[in-house]
Amino acid sequence: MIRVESLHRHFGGFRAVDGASLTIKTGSITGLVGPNGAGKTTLFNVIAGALPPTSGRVLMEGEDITGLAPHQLFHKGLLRTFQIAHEFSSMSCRENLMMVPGGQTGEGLWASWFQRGRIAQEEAALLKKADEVLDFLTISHLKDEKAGNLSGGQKKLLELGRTMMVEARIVFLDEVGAGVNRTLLNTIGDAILRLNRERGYTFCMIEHDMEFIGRLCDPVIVMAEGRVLAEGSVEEIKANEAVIEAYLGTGLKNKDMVG
Amino acid sequence: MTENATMPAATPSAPAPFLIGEAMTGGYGRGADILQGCTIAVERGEIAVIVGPNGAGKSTAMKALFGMLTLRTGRVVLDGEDITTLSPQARVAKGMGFVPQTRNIFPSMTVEENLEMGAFLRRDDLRATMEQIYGLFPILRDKRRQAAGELSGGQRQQVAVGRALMTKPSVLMLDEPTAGVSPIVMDELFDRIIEVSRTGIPILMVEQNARQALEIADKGYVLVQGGNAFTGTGQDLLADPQVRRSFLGG
Amino acid sequence: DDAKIGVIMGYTGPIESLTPAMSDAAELAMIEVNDSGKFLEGVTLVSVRADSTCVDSAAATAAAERLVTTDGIVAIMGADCSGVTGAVLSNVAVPNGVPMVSPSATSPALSEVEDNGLFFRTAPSDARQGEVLAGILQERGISSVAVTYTNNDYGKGFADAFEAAFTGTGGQITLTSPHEDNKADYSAEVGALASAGGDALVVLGYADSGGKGMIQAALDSGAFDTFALGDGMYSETLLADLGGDLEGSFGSVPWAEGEGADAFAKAAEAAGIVAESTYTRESYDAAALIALAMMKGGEPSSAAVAANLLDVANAPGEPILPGELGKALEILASGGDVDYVGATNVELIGAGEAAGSYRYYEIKDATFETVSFK
Amino acid sequence: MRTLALFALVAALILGTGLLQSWNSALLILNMGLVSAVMALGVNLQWGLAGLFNVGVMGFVALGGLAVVLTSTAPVPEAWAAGGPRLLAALGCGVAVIAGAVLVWRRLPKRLRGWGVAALLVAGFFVYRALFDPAATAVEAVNPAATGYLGGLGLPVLLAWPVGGLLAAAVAWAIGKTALGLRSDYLAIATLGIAEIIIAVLKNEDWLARGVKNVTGLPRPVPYEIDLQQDPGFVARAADLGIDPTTASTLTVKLGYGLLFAAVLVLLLVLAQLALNSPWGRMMRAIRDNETAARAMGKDVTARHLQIFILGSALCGIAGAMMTTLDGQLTPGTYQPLRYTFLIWVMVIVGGSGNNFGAVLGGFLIWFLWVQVEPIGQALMAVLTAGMADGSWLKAHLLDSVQHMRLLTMGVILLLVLRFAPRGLLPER
Amino acid sequence: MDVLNALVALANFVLIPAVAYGSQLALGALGVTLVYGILRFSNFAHGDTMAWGTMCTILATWGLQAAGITLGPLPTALLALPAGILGAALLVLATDRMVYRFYRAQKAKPVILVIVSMGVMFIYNGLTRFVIGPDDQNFADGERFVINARDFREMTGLAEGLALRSTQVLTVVTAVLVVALLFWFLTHTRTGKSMRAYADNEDLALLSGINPERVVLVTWIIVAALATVAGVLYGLDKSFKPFTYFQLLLPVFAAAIVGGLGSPLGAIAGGFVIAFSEVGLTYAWKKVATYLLPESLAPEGLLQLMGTDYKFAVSFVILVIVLLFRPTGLFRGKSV
Ligand SMILES: Nc1ncnc2c1ncn2[C@@H]1O[C@H](COP(=O)(O)OP(=O)(O)OP(=O)(O)O)[C@@H](O)[C@H]1O
Ligand SMILES: Nc1ncnc2c1ncn2[C@@H]1O[C@H](COP(=O)(O)OP(=O)(O)OP(=O)(O)O)[C@@H](O)[C@H]1O
Ligand SMILES: [Mg+2]
Ligand SMILES: [Mg+2]
Repeated sequence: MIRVESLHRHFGGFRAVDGASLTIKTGSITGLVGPNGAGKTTLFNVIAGALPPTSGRVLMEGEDITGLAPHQLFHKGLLRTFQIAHEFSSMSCRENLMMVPGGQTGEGLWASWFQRGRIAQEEAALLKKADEVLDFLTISHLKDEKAGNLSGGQKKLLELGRTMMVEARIVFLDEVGAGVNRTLLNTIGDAILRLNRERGYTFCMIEHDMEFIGRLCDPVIVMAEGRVLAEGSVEEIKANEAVIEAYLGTGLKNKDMVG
Repeated sequence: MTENATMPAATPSAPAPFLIGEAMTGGYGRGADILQGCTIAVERGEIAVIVGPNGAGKSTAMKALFGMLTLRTGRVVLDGEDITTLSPQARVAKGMGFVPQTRNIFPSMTVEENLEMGAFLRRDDLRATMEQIYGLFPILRDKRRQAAGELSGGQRQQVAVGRALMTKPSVLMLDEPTAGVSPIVMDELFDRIIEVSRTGIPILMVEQNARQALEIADKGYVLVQGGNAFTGTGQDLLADPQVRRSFLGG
Repeated sequence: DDAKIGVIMGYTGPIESLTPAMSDAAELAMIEVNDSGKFLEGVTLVSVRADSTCVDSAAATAAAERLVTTDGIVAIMGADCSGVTGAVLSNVAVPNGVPMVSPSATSPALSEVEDNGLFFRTAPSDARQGEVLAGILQERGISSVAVTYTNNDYGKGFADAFEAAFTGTGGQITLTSPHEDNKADYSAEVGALASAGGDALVVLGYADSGGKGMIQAALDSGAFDTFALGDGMYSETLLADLGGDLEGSFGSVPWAEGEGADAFAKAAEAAGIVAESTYTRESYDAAALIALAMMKGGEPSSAAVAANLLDVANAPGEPILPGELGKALEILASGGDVDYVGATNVELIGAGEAAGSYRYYEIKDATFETVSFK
Repeated sequence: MRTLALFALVAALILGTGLLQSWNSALLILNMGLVSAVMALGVNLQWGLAGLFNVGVMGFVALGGLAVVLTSTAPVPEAWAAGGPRLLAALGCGVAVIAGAVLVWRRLPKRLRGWGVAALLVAGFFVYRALFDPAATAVEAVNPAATGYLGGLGLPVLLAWPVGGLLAAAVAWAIGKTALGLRSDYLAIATLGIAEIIIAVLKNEDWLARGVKNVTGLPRPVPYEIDLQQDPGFVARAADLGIDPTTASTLTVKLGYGLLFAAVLVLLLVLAQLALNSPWGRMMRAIRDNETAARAMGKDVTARHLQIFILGSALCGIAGAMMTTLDGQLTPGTYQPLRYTFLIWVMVIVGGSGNNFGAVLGGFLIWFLWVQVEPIGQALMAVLTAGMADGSWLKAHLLDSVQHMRLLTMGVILLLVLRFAPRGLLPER
Repeated sequence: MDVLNALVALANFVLIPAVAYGSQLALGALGVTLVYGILRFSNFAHGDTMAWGTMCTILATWGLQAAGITLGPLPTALLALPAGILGAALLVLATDRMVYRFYRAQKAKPVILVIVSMGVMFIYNGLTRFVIGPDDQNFADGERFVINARDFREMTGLAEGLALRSTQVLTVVTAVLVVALLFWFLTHTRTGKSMRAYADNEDLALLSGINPERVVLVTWIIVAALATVAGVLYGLDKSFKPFTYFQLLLPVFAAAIVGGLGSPLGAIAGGFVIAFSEVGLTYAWKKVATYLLPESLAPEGLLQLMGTDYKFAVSFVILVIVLLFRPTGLFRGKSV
């Protein structure tokens, strides 16, 4: 689905992404892990068109999509969420979701004046869909609350919810799990699996919770210092010495000193 | 509110806890009450962990303890002194340190300046503490001249915790300190938190990585819809099947 | 009974430092009329001030509208800047049949405006002064000059007229460069003018604004030593601030030969008004003319002013100087004729604008010394 | 509810003016209030809806004014003969050079394009000046005191309003294409600068609209008062109503303008409301809230910004044309940022940004105050000094300063209103 | 060929005036940039704050002059500066208490504060005129020139003169010093850093024990001092007139913005960009070219790129171009 070829992204002299090459297979749920500052988010930003690469290419099903604008990629079915929630803070949760689908009739100025009937129909459908998503995310009681007033975790849920409003082909999830309650995260995991199996979405997700990764992802790609360090199944990764040293660590040292 | 499995921690006979927010009720501005009579307390040398679903009011409870929203009822007591009406700054002066969940760094200042700001009220030499923090989060040493806003998500989180540690607080409150940090750093962080608490400083934290957090916790609170749903030792809560199922992800 | 006269001046805005003296001068004339006790049976002139802002036509129009329809003024002494004057004239004065006498709107374009016989001005159109100033330069044997003018209808019209007259007689203009008033810095203009060169710099601007800034910048950088000044530059403060350096500069200013101006200066001084400021004389005359026209018409009405203004301003009749308004009223009361001379040697030509006589002065020992009258 | 109450308040203020001062004043305030409301609506579209900090309102208003001259004045055949075609050729050449430069920038490889564009622009500039300067001089030499410009098309003046909108829209397009990448205050200063440039062109290009010499006596869409006063039928009707003919005529004319303006405002307001309450408005608000996220959600932020920038500017252009028609003259020297940009912003913010009705309300209210603070300030001073001894220094000084109370009063009222309604009188939702 | 004369002419008409004007703008821009950087709004009342501070200084200067105290070759106004700064500080602090504080507590959007500052501007406007009137005031005394054109010509025997005013030197020196000082203050002192921290994240500043009211107080005092110094130096060099100070606002904002809002270095850079583009791009190169080229090639025309009528326009074109390449100014300023 996506192929990244020796991608570079530098900030001044700093090489945040330093020649990463990787492939995301169609229909897979690929995990992307790595220490803080490995360049994962930067890689996402480049793929999703939010940052131009310093060099290298990104291909989507063979088509060169390097440097396309985010909105163009959206219409190609490439969606992403943000690590730091980017909600539309002065709009209600419902509106946050309803604005997502592209190609709404009512987004044309002319139509907004002269095709009120058609817009009303579309809106009704959107509203239903948005309420379903909110229900699923367990925040339906907040549908009219301004998104800016949500709790940290709720914002991340909303972020995820936006990707559920449209038919996507590939979704990039940047730490959806961070700050989300584990019980709810399991439900979200189920949903991701369902979307993947039933609707054929491809996922690529950055996550630090190895349990969650282990439940969903195959393969897992490990990044470090802007490059791909290892790739393989979760088990392989967990056993990889280099990965343990750079990323996983060996657990708490002082644990026995408390309690 | 769900059933109250255990009594709130503060029992009249025991010595009063170092920091306690008692029966706090209140919300943001003129909105509805978010907190509904919730009680949170932490003793000297203890780690208390708050868990609960998203939007339960965990962050709100922390802010309430810190005086960042006005309580309609209830009170906050620090070391025997009622501080319910003190301003947040005054509470900082009294030695409370806090890492908020969001917006917890100074984005346009360098990492080092962020740490310095943490020690704003300190007049002694900061270098030793700063070294300790660089030792804890080595990446920050490399990035110390970089603007904190340019860091990765996990790096920012490390800056935020580092800033609070710089205060040399007498009580430390952390709102999801491990959100977005890699496992190895998370372990380091928990290690450090244990170390800090062993020096006698009470630590109160909100965590979604609840399993790991409760393992090192002396006391755990489960908050649901602004009220205490369960309270117990960390191990108690981990062992409670209902708590596991509904809040810890099975 | 009161007869109200609107005094519409830009009390705020770019010429706010000129307007208080102008209004005071106008009111001086009204006071003189009232104090004489000889004005129309028991009628007192009352001045009603309003802000023209000089630049905001809409606000000026609104203010004028209020004066006319609410306060019931019978004539307008004003407005000051040509732009707002045109707006007030066509939007308020003409529709309501209220006459206007402007002391300072000198744009040549106002000569041709549709005014229904209601617009007069005591300041001459700049077309005339351009010729006068060009003549002075020729007289002094200066044949190459650089010109700077304030970028509004006054400055532009003046500069056009001057340029035509000066080049017509064989003079050479090295560069004509406008300047905006009240700007922070004039080095750019002075740099360009200095590079273009010329024996003198002709400054057609305002003494307490851009014109002074230009002169100061030119003096400071040593670009020019001699300046030829238009009427807007005639001001005591210019001498006070830059006097010593202006030695040998010269200029023209609308003026009457001796008498009238002196009389005004004396009257003004007695009343504690700055007489030497720009357009104070014109303002006094404008107000005086309005009063005399009412007297002549026998009633404090707009129609009386419009119908009789030219009559009292021009010959035949007894010449009237400032301070002699009482005498004029007496003459008019007895059915006689007056020829108002006033502070500026008023002579209204055409559709009611000043013919303009000018004083050619030179600056010596930090004072304006008259060379001749033109 | 609040909306109704506040509009009723404005109505009461204007009616009060009619009763206490005069109906002419009241109508005049109403008319300029209508024009201001259209401008405020335009700014509100840009700021309230899309978060674009456009501080170049003055420029677009002035362009509307220019449109009136270009559309409705009679052409000057002598000037056309003197240099019209050559002038048009020069302008065409200028546009071609710029278009060429854009093309070069797009086509040439990165290393070369800077130099390529610079070379083309410099060369083009000289060609342009060579063509343009003599033509402009020739045109301007044609009877400068009365004409000295090319004149307009001699079309009905009402046509100038849409033309003003189009002209402003065209310029907004060009500005938007270049400057809309800027954010907040950086966009503000860029637009402010561009507005200054537009005014500089209007002031200095005499061949276009006489520059600072002003164009006066513009045609009107309503009859002249004088004509009405001389029309016996009208005088008779006025007498029937018991009004004297002068007053009747001035009122009729103002009422005529008022109806025209009101029609425009109502039409624009309805369109703006429809758009605001549709998915289009929602999309715009989303873009305002968080551009990055809106982009990631498939919205073409750049295109939408351009669209709304053009729309808002067009409204300002229309309003500018209306205003110039009302004034009957174009006076470029009077365009000052304080009056034509910042006062409009005050209207939007005081009214309540993001709310179309708020903007309209602000337009009326602030204009009313702008006009009425003068008498209010004077009254204030009269009250203040009433108790003082005649001839005291302080009293004299205070009375001397009465004119400065105008702006001071404006400031005080502004602060008071914002104190009690910090988000505007009619906040967004 | 006469390189020396060409150089002198260029220096006299372009370099020196542009540097001096640039520094004047920079001093004004510093105040604007500081308010923007720390209190996060564009302060429209800054021009009138400058006017007020200058007015206070003038009144004090008159007092000193009346008492017979002068500074010899330096302008007496320098001695009166503290009084002016005090006056300005009192005014802005009173304003902050009565006006801005309310909106801070409300966490009002920056644009509201912009409009509020316009209201304040109107009030300052009226106050200044109320006290000293709308007229031009000349309060410079002491030596006007370090060297004037005539003396220079006599001294060097060159055809071109070079004038250097003491106020110009004073302005440039002050501007450089003040920028360096402010930069140092903001990046190296505790108070300075706390001000930046407050600007960055108000809530977190609170959590770090920073007293916001103190930050605001210090900011306003510095702003008042900057405004007064800028206003007085400008007034000494040109003259004092309230309306002109209001008009200064536009180039001052342009300078602050093109330099990058919130950055003291940017203020200086921005001031120079604006000043040099105003003075340099409309300069007529005829004189310089005449000196440089052989006689046979002496230029006919003025060699002027643009009429000075467009000087402001040109400087804005430059500004827009700079911003197109650096969307937040030369020194990467903030944007709220
Ligand atoms: N705008 C920027 N300017 C300078 N450096 C940057 C910028 N953005 C990111 N970086 C640096 O690039 C590196 C990679 O950042 P990135 O956000 O991609 O990390 P990450 O892998 O997503 O980490 P995390 O797990 O903590 O989210 C970091 O070291 C960061 O400091
Ligand atoms: N500033 C605010 N204004 C109004 N309501 C708010 C505000 N912040 C949070 N809330 C509401 O208060 C409730 C509790 O929020 P809080 O942030 O305390 O949750 P939390 O338990 O910390 O959740 P999370 O685990 O997601 O961080 C939520 O329903 C949220 O919508
Ligand atoms: Mg990341
Ligand atoms: Mg929380």
